[in-house]
Amino acid sequence: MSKYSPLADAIQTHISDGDCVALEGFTHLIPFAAGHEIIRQRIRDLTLVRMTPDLIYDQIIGMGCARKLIFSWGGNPGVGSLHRFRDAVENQYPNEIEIDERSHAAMAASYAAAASGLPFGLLRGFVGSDLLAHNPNLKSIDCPYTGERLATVPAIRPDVAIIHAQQADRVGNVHLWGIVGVQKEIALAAKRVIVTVEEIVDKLDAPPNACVIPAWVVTAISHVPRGAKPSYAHGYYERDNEFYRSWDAISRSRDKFSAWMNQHIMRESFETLHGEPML
Amino acid sequence: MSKYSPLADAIQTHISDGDCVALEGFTHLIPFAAGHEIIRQRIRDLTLVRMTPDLIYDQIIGMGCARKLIFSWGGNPGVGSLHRFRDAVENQYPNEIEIDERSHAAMAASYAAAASGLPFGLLRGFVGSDLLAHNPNLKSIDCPYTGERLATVPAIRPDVAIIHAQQADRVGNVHLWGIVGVQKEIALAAKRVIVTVEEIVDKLDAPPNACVIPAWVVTAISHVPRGAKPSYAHGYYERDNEFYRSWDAISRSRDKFSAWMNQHIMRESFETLHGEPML
Amino acid sequence: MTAASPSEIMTIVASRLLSNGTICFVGIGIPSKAANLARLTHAPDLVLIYESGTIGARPEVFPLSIGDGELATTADTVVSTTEIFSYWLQGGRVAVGFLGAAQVDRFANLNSTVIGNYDSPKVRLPGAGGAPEIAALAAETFVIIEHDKRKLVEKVDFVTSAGFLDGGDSRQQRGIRNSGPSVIITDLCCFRPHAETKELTVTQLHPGVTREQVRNATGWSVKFADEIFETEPPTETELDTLRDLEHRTELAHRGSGA
Amino acid sequence: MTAASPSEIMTIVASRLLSNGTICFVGIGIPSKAANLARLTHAPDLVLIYESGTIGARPEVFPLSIGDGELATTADTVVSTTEIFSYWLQGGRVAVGFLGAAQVDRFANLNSTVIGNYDSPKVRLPGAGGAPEIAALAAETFVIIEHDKRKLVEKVDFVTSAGFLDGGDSRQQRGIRNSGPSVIITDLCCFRPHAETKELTVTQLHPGVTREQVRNATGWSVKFADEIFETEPPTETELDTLRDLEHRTELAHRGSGA
Repeated sequence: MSKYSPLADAIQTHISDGDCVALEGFTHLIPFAAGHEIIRQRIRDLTLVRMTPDLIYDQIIGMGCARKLIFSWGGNPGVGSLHRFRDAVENQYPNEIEIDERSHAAMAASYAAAASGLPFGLLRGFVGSDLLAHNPNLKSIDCPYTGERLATVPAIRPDVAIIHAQQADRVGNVHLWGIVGVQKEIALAAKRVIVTVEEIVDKLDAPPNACVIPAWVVTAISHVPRGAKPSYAHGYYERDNEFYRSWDAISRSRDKFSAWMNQHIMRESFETLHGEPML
Repeated sequence: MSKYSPLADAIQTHISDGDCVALEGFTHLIPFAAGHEIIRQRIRDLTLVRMTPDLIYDQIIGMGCARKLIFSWGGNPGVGSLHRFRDAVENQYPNEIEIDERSHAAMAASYAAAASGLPFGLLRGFVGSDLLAHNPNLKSIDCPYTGERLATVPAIRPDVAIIHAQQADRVGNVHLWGIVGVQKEIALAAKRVIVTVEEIVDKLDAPPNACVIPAWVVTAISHVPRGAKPSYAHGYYERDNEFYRSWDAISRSRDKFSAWMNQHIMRESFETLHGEPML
Repeated sequence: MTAASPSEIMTIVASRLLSNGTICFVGIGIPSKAANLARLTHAPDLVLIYESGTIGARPEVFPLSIGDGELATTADTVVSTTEIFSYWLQGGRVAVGFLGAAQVDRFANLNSTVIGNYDSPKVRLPGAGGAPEIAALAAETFVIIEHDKRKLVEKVDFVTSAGFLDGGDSRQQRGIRNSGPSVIITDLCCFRPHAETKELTVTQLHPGVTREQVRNATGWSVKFADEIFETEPPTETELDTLRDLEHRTELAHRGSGA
Repeated sequence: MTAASPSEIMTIVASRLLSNGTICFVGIGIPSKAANLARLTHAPDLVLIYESGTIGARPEVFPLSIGDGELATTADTVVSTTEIFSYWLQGGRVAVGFLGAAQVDRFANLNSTVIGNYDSPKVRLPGAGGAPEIAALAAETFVIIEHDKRKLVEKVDFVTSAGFLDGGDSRQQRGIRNSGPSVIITDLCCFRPHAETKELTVTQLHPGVTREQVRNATGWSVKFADEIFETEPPTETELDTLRDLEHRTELAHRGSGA
């Protein structure tokens, strides 16, 4: 009953052109290796979902794999813009990209609603914001008790969620810790769940109320040490802030971006850049 | 800025006749000592809130402190009825008690809504149940996206929440673990929060994603070792199942109950019964 | 070894219905006994979820309460009660909800609220707990109850958890999306809902039990399926495991009061 | 020690506005700098909440991202992002929301979404993130922004987070319940909303800054309050602490890429 497989197999088996895919991670534990595999497999027409699309989404978008983005903040944290994302939105390059833009609170509510089997999430959200005028998905309802008007967002139920975690046991029970973001929510919101992990352990030594995702929720799991590089894995390695800074110059020009992607992601392996090889 | 005070002072200062009070705990960490203090101080006309009112609510109700109960399951777990609760509902003894009855899922949604600053909680709840006909608080709304009918419950925002935890540091940051029930939710739902703790430590050694309630959420805190007896405190002492069993006979007769309460709670201290004295 | 009691047979029959790997939301009492017996016999990878928030609990003894420390210590993870109902039960993760009740009626509606009138009850029962949502949100539910005329009634005094309501498609009509109770296990027999009318119909009799016995102990004019199976007698392993568990539980619960 | 730069003064002035014990929801960048400076000078018990879920973070260096490991390691507790927005921000636990933006307008509306038209933007900015709800749900908000004509504009291209909308009581009319932006801190001055019109009005000038300078750098015809305070110059402690922090941050971030 092992759910372990090589990452390339997991991506190939469980993601198809046109799927709605969420690679989540709030700065921490971002599943870069899995994103690169999506790019290498030239999967197309993806609807990408994420609260904080960052470099890996910039790469996926820049390589022409996405047709739509559902998100709340798309930037290079602490550095600035995502130039490939901007090029897609501002100049439809390499292709037009449709956007469904929400706030963080609204995205979190969308995920939690889906994880909870509800068609929508309820919040005190984006009152007075122009987001409302530009996103027909953002609606409101009246409280049946107080009559107050409250905001609603539709649940997001991706075809596939991909998360990276620190540890899993041999059965595939997954344990992550530190900044856990919305990873549990997206795993429970999605139809299929792919997990990459830093380390396989004989027994999870998780504290009683830790963020644990049981093996029976996981569709496929791959052992990918450093799979979150250049983001970080709490307890394993730190965030490669230098790389995030250098991305600004790499991604600013279409040609430089293409060359870099060809060299580091398409031809050679990303791991040459970021340390020890993946298993 | 210490928020520590003797339990009797905390109860006297923060609870008044007529208040809405929730002493929460899902079998684990039930704040018995605080409940006994409420009884000893002869506080009256309380609206009691709890998912699983058990022996301590049987005692509070039996001693005539409550005028209303908001709940979802009132029994002696694994043993049977709460006889004082039954006597109040069936025979209005020692006084009439109004009830607002929900399901567990609905109670949890009510707490989470209040903790989230929302006027109501949303769930797929109690469809087809006669609870709907007997509780005008249970309503429904239409999903603005799918048109589905979904259940709603009003938020519960008690005047006071009381919880028991394993540890707090000297500032009053609280850490509980094991079966954490709805304790974080009720602490964040209530206007005031009283915490009793097993142990005061110099530094909480809580795992990063543990159930921690920051000191600035807590109104008053008291050091009460064994304050959850005869329920249990994971890592400190086990549930006194024998006592739960013996309660059936004690509580079945009004006279026996009165005598027992007078002897163990009103006159002597409960601690004579359950071990080492409280500080 | 003494012969299996009716209550032991009921627990064993219930345990057999849980196949390995099933995600099962377990009520306290006999459902919990049956589920743990299954886990310790033919279904080692049965996943037990208790409403106290314990996921993947593997207790060594039967818990007395739904929140015993034993459940937390042996679980894969323990989440808040809020989360267990929202993300796990309502989120559609549960294959089988396993419930008890004070009354079950002809259409598998469950009562755990009151005997008599709600506003002036003859007996005030503990109440709904998690049952209404377990009944509506697990893919299917199993119900276990002692066979007694006062418990298996024509119509429950109060519908705490919806079964097939008035029968036929009335459950679907009310917007409940799962398939509902698929079997009622008693100490005499098993009932299953009739495919169309949804009336509970005896499909299986435990060893030595007669139709007459079932008729006399049931509060409505009970129907029998065309083909009635006879329950396989408990195996030695089943009975041993159950009694062992009961014995360990006895010792553990006696000890913990010190 | 070299004199304080305008940017340093801005950060220091912002830090002074945070009193000890305040619960502050902090945006990344200068808000985070100012909040940590406050914590390390006059407000040791300032509680910092970041939207990544860290509550009570006490970073030794400025985080580059809102989810740096430093925040998790030093926090009292780390909760899910879902929980930080529902139980903590929306639950009404936050006294001060501390925000930056790409544009602020005369009525303190914030834009962090687009420059130009939403559907065919000149510049696509990162987007709302947590800002709309921080602005609406913290008891009050402080905004920090570099003083520049393109940033302090008559009307923002896009209202990402509502300030006082069209001024007057239009914010309340829209059902927003908190008091809104109470101060805008720039590297030249501080604006506060006029009591009635809610137009941002200069109430405080930093050392050596003239009204002319402010007028020239502001995208609307700026008003000055009847009484204008002059900002106290940075103390040596403030400046030392800030530069120390910057230095430690520089070293730490350079190191971590190895």
